[in-house]
Amino acid sequence: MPVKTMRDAINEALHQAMAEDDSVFVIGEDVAGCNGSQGEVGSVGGVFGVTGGLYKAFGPNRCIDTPISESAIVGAAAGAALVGMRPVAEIMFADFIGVCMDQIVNQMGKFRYMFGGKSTCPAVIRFASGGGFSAASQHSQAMYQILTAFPGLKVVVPSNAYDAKGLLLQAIKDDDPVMFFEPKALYQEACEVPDEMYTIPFGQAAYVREGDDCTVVAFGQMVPRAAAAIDALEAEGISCDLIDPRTTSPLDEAAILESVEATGRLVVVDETPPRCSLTADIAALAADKAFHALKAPIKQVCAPHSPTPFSPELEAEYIPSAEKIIAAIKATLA
Amino acid sequence: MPVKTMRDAINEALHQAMAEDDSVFVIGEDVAGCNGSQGEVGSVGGVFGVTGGLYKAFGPNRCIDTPISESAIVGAAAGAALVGMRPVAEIMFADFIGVCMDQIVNQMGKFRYMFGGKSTCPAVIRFASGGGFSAASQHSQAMYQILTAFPGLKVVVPSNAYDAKGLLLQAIKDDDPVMFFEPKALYQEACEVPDEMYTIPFGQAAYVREGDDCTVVAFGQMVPRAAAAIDALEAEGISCDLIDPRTTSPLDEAAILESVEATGRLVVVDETPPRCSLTADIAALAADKAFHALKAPIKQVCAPHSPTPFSPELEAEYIPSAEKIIAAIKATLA
Amino acid sequence: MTIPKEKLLRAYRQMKTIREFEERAHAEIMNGQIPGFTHLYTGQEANAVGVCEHLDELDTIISTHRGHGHCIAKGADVIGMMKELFGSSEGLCKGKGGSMHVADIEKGILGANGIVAGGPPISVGSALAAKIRDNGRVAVSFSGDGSVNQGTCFEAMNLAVVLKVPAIFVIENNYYSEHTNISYAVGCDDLKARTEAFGFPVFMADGCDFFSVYEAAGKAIEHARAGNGPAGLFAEQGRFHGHFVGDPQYYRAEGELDDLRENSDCLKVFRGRVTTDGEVSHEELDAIDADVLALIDDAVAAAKAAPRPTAEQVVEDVYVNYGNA
Amino acid sequence: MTIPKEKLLRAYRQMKTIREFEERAHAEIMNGQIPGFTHLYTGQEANAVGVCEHLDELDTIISTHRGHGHCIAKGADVIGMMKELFGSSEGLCKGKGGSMHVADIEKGILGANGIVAGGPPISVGSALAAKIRDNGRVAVSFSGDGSVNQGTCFEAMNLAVVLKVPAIFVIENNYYSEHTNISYAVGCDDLKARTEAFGFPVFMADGCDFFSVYEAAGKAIEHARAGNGPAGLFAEQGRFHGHFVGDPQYYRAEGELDDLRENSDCLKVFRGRVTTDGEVSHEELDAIDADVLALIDDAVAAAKAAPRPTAEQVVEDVYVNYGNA
Ligand SMILES: Cc1ncc(C[n+]2csc(CCOP(=O)(O)OP(=O)(O)O)c2C)c(N)n1
Ligand SMILES: Cc1ncc(C[n+]2csc(CCOP(=O)(O)OP(=O)(O)O)c2C)c(N)n1
Ligand SMILES: [Mg+2]
Ligand SMILES: [Mg+2]
Repeated sequence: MPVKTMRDAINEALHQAMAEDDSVFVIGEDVAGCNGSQGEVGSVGGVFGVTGGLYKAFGPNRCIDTPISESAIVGAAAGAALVGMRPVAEIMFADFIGVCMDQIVNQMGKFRYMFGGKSTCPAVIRFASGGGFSAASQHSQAMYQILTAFPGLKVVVPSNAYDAKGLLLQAIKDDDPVMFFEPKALYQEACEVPDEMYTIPFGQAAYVREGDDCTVVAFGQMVPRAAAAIDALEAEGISCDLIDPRTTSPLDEAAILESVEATGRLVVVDETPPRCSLTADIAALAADKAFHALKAPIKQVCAPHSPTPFSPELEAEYIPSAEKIIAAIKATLA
Repeated sequence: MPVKTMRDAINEALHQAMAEDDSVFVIGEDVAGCNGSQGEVGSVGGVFGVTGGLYKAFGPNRCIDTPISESAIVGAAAGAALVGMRPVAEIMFADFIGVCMDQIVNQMGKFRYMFGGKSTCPAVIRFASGGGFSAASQHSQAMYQILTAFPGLKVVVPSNAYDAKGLLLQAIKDDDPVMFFEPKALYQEACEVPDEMYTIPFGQAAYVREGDDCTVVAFGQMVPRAAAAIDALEAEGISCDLIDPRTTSPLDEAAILESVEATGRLVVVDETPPRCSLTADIAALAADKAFHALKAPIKQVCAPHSPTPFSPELEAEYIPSAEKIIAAIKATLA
Repeated sequence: MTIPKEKLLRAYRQMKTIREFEERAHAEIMNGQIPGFTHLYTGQEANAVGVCEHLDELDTIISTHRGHGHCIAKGADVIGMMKELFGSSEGLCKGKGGSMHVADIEKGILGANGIVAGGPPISVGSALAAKIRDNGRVAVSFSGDGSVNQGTCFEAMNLAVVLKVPAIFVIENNYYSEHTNISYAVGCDDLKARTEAFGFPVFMADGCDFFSVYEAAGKAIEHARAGNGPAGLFAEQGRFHGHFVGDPQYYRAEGELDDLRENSDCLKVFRGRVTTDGEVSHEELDAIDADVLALIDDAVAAAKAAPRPTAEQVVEDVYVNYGNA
Repeated sequence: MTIPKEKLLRAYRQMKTIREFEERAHAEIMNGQIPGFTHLYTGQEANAVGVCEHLDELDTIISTHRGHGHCIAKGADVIGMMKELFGSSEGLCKGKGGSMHVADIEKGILGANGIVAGGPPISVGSALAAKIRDNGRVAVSFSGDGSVNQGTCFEAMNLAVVLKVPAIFVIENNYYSEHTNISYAVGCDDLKARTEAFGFPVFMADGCDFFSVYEAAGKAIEHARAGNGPAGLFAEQGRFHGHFVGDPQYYRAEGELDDLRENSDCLKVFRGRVTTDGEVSHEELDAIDADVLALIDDAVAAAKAAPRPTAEQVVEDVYVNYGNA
C-alpha cells in the first residue's frame, strides 16, 4: 500500500471529495494563494500546503481565497451549508478560533437545535492544531477540547495519515458541522494510506496497542508518543491498551470503559492544559462508569496550567513527553 | 445586617471600588444608557441594572457606554489595564464571549506569560451567565467552564450576594485578569451583606453545608439548589458536605479533597453540558488525588449534551433540578 | 413603478399580519403567557415586506433578535410561529428556539438570530452558494443600526465584495440599539458613506412607506441578482414598542411614541396612499384586516391549546446522527 | 519641516539597527539557531522609525507578528530582543514570548502580537486610559494591509471615534498579507476613503522615505494628542523578505525584490537625501553603520551565550499570584 504523509492524505481526501461531489468547496486564507498578485493563483495551497492543487483542479469557485476575516469565513461556510453545500473551511491555526468562536459555537453548532431539527449544516472546519513548533502562546493551542464542550458540533482529531483521510471523508459526508483538528506536528508523519476513498465512522475508537496492565487513552499527537511510551515499557514486562478515540465528540465511551474494566487502570494523555480538559473528561467518565473496576488513581498527563512557551526547552517540558507518560503508567501500577 | 440582592451587592461593590480608586472605571453596552438620545444619560445602568447610578456618581469618563463591539470593549479593558487602569468591563450575556474570545483568551489571558512576567493586566470582565429565563440557546450559557480552561485567567462564580460583593472587590484589586460570572438567575436573590467593603480571597471554597455521607460540589446557581437538595435529604438521615468553590480558577482543591477523604463519596453539580466541564474536572481531581478514599462512583449532575432549549418545560428538564441532585447523592450511597 | 393590485393587497396583508401578530404577542407577554425575551417589530413592518415582496422561496433571508416581521414577510407559517413563541412542541422550531430563533429553512428563512450581527456572515455564505451554483438566487440579511459596529458585520460586507456574491445587507435604522442612539454608537457622521466605502451601492428608503422600501429594495436586489455583487439598503423607521417588552424607554423624547404612531405608521401611510390613488378601496383593506384578525385569533388560540414539549425531547434535534456514541 | 541633525542621526541609527537586526536574524534562522515562526521587517524600517520618533516612553505602541522593527524603534533593548529570539531565559520575555510576542511595557511597548488585528482594540484601551487621565499620551497601533479586514480592526476604529480617544492607527501596506495581494483582499477601490469614512483623518506616507513618514506621522499624532480623537496613517512600502523565513514568494512579480532593494531602500533613500542636502556626511553615517554592526554582533554573540530556560520556569509568570490553590 502506498505510504503518504498526513498532509498528503488530507489533500488526497479533499481532491477526491471535490471530484465526487460538486457541492464540496474549500474556503480560507491562501487556500489557493497569490490572488491579486502577479504570481500564479493556486500555487500556494494553504500555509501548511494541505490544499495544494485544488485551485488548479477545481477553479476559483471551488477553492476560494478570503481576506483575513475568520468570522466571515466560518459564517460563509455555515450559510452555504444551510442551503445545501458542503463547504470545507480552513482556519489556519486552531488558536484563531478566538476570532470566530461565535460563528462556530453559537451559530453553526446550534442551528439544528434552535430550529427544531429542521435544518442541516454539513460544514467542515479544518484547523492546524497543537504545539511542537516553538510557535508560542497564540499559535500552539490544541483547542479541540474547547469545542468538544459545545453540543451540536462534532469534533475529530486524527493521529495518523490513514485515519486523517478516512475521517475527513466521513466529515465531508456527515450532515452535522464537523470540527476537524489536524495536529500540525503530524503533517509530515507518514503511514500506509490506500488510494481509494474510504470513511471511518465517528465515535469509533482505534485500538493502537493491546495490553493487560493499564488503559492509556491519548489524543492527536499524543497517540504516537503514548505508543512509544508503551512500547518502551514492554521491556519491563508492562503491557497496555492504547485507545485513540479519534473523535472526541461523539466519544466512544464503550471502548474506553471496556478496556478499563479489563485493566483496572487508566492514564489519559493530551497536550492541553489540565482544566476542563479531555483528560479530565475521560477520567471522570471512568470514575463514574468503570468505578468498581478501578484499582488505582486515574492519572492525567497533560500540559501544565500555563500558556504555551516559545523556547524549545520550555516547550519540550510543556508538552507531555514519553517519559511523563511512562511515569504515569508506572504510578498506576505502584 | 442589611439584606441585599445580588444585583445590589454587586452595584454597591462597584460604587465603593470606584470611590476608593480612581483608576477603576466601567465600560460596556448601556452601562450608563441613553447616550445620544433625548433621555437622561445614565438612567439605565446596564440591561440587568447592575451598573445603576455609576454614571451619575462618576461621570462619563468612568462609566462608559460603547457600541455593540464586544472585542473592542474587551480590548479597551485589556489595553487600559496594561497601562495601569483597573477597568471593569461588562459583556452583557456570557454567551457573547463568542464574539470577543480572542481578546479574552489570547490577549489579556496570555500577556503576562508571553511578556515574561513583566506586565500586569488588572482588568475585570463581568458576564451575566447561565440559564433559567427561557432565553434559549444563545442567551443561557454559563460559559465559565470554557474560560476556566485557559491559563492566565482567573474565573469567579459567586452563588450569593455576600460572596458576590466580596469576590468582586477582590477581583478589582487583583492584579490578574478576572472573569466574573454572575448567574443571572440569582440577581434577585438576597442575603445579608455588610455595607462596608470586604474581600473574599480567591481559591478559598465556602462550606455551605457540612455532613458526613457525601461531598457535593456545586457552582453558581446550582449552589442554592444543591443546598435545597441536601436539606431535603436530612429528613432521610442523609447528611452532606456542600462545597462552593466560588472561584473555579484558582480552585480550592484542598477543600474538595479533604471533604472527599472524609465522606468517600462525591457528587459534582453544574448547569453546563457534561463534556470537558467543571463537573468532569472536579471528578477527575478526586479520581486521582482522593482515589483511595472513594467508596462509590463519582456522579456528575449537569445539563445534557444539547444546547439550551427555549420552552420552560424543556429548560426545567435541562438545568439540573434538586430531584436530580438528590438522586445522584442517593446513587453514591446505594 | 406600478405595482399590480394583487401584489398591493398581498403587501398590505403581510404588513397587517405582522402588526397584529406583534400586538397580540405583546398582549400575551404582558399576560405572562409567552416566556423569554421577546423583541417586537411593530412599526417597522414596511421594511420586511418591502424587501421580501421581491423574493421567492429559494432566495434566503436571515434575521435578528427582532425577527418576527422578517419571518412572516418571507412566508413563515404564522400559526407555527405563534406556537413557537408560546413554547409548544408544535411550534415552528418545536419550542426549542422561541422568539429569537424562529426559522423555516424550506421557506428560505435562515433564522432569527440572538447575536447582533450574527446573521450577515451566514447570509454571505448563502449568497456564495448562489454564486457557485449560478442559480440567480440572492441572500438578504436584516440587521439593525446597532449591528453595524460589530466586527462580523464589516467582515461580511468586505468578503461579499471580494467574492462578488449576491448578498443584500438591509440595515434597519430604528435609531436605537437598546437604550443607545445611533448618533452615539456610530462614530462617523455619515453611515451610508461608511458603508458604501466598502465598495457597494447603498439605497435609502423611508421605512414607514412600503412604496419607498419596495422601490429601493428592488434596486438593491436587482443589482445583486444581476451579478454585480452585494448591495445595501438602509431603511429608517422607529419601533413602536421598547427594545424588549418591559423596557421603560427612558431614551425617548417627549411625545416620540405618539408621534411615531400618529405620523409614521406604515399601515396608515399605505392605506392613505392606495385609497387616495383610488387603486384600492377602504372596504378591501378592511376585509383584509378582518381576515388577519381572525388568523391571529386562531393562532393564539391554537398556540394556547398546542401540546407542550416533553422531557425526552430536550436531547432530540442536536445532531442528524451522533455516531456510535 | 526641519529636523535637527541629532534627530536625523538618531533616526538613521534606529533604521540601520532594525535592518541589521533583521538581516542577522535572517541568517541565524537559516542556520537553524532561531526557533519558531519569524517575520522580518526588512525594508519597512522607515515606517516604524518615522512614527516612533514622535513618541516618548509614556506613549504606547502595539505591534504585530512582524514586530521587531516597531519594538526597536520604540526603544526596546536590542540585546534583550535578540536573546528573546534565541529563546534564552535572559530574553526580554524570558524566552516565553519569542519573536511574535516581544514586549517591553516600561518602554510603552504593549507587545508584538500573533493575532492579526489583535492590537488595535488594545491600543484603543491605552488611548482611553490617556483620555481618562488627561495626560497627553497617545497610543499607536501598527497593523498590516491584511489586518484591515479583520472585525476587531473596524470595531477599534469606530470605538476610538465614539470615545474620541488619542489612538493612531498605522496601517503598513506592504501589498501582501501572506501570499495574497491587497488588491484582492480589500474589496473596495479606495482603502483610505473606507477608513476615513469611520470619521477620522488618514494621512498618507511613502514608506521608504523616512521624511515622508515622519511628516505624515507627525500630523496624525498631533491630531490625536491635541484631543481631536483618532487619526490614521497609511504607509506603503514592500518588505524585502518573504512573509516568513522560507516563504517561496510565488506572488512576486519578476524582478520585484531586486527593484525593491534597488529603488525603495529607506536607508539608501535617507542617505541620498541627507548627504545631498549636505546636512550629514557619508562618514557620519558610515560611523553609525559600524556602531550598529558591532551592536548586532554583540547581540548575537550574547544571545548565543545566554542561559537557557529551565524546566521549572515553564509554570512561572502565568499570574501575579494564584490564590491559595
Ligand atoms: C453580540 C451581541 N451583543 C449584544 C447583544 C445584546 N443586544 C440584543 S439586541 C441589542 C441591540 C440591537 O440594536 P439594533 O441592531 O439596532 O437592533 P434593534 O434592536 O434596534 O432592532 C443588543 C445590544 C447581543 N444580542 N449580541
Ligand atoms: C486572526 C489571524 N488570522 C490569520 C493569521 C495568520 N497570519 C499571520 S500574518 C498574516 C498576514 C498578515 O498580513 P498583514 O496584516 O498585511 O501584515 P504583514 O505580514 O504584511 O506585515 C496572516 C494571515 C493570524 N496570525 N491571525
Ligand atoms: Mg436599532
Ligand atoms: Mg501586508
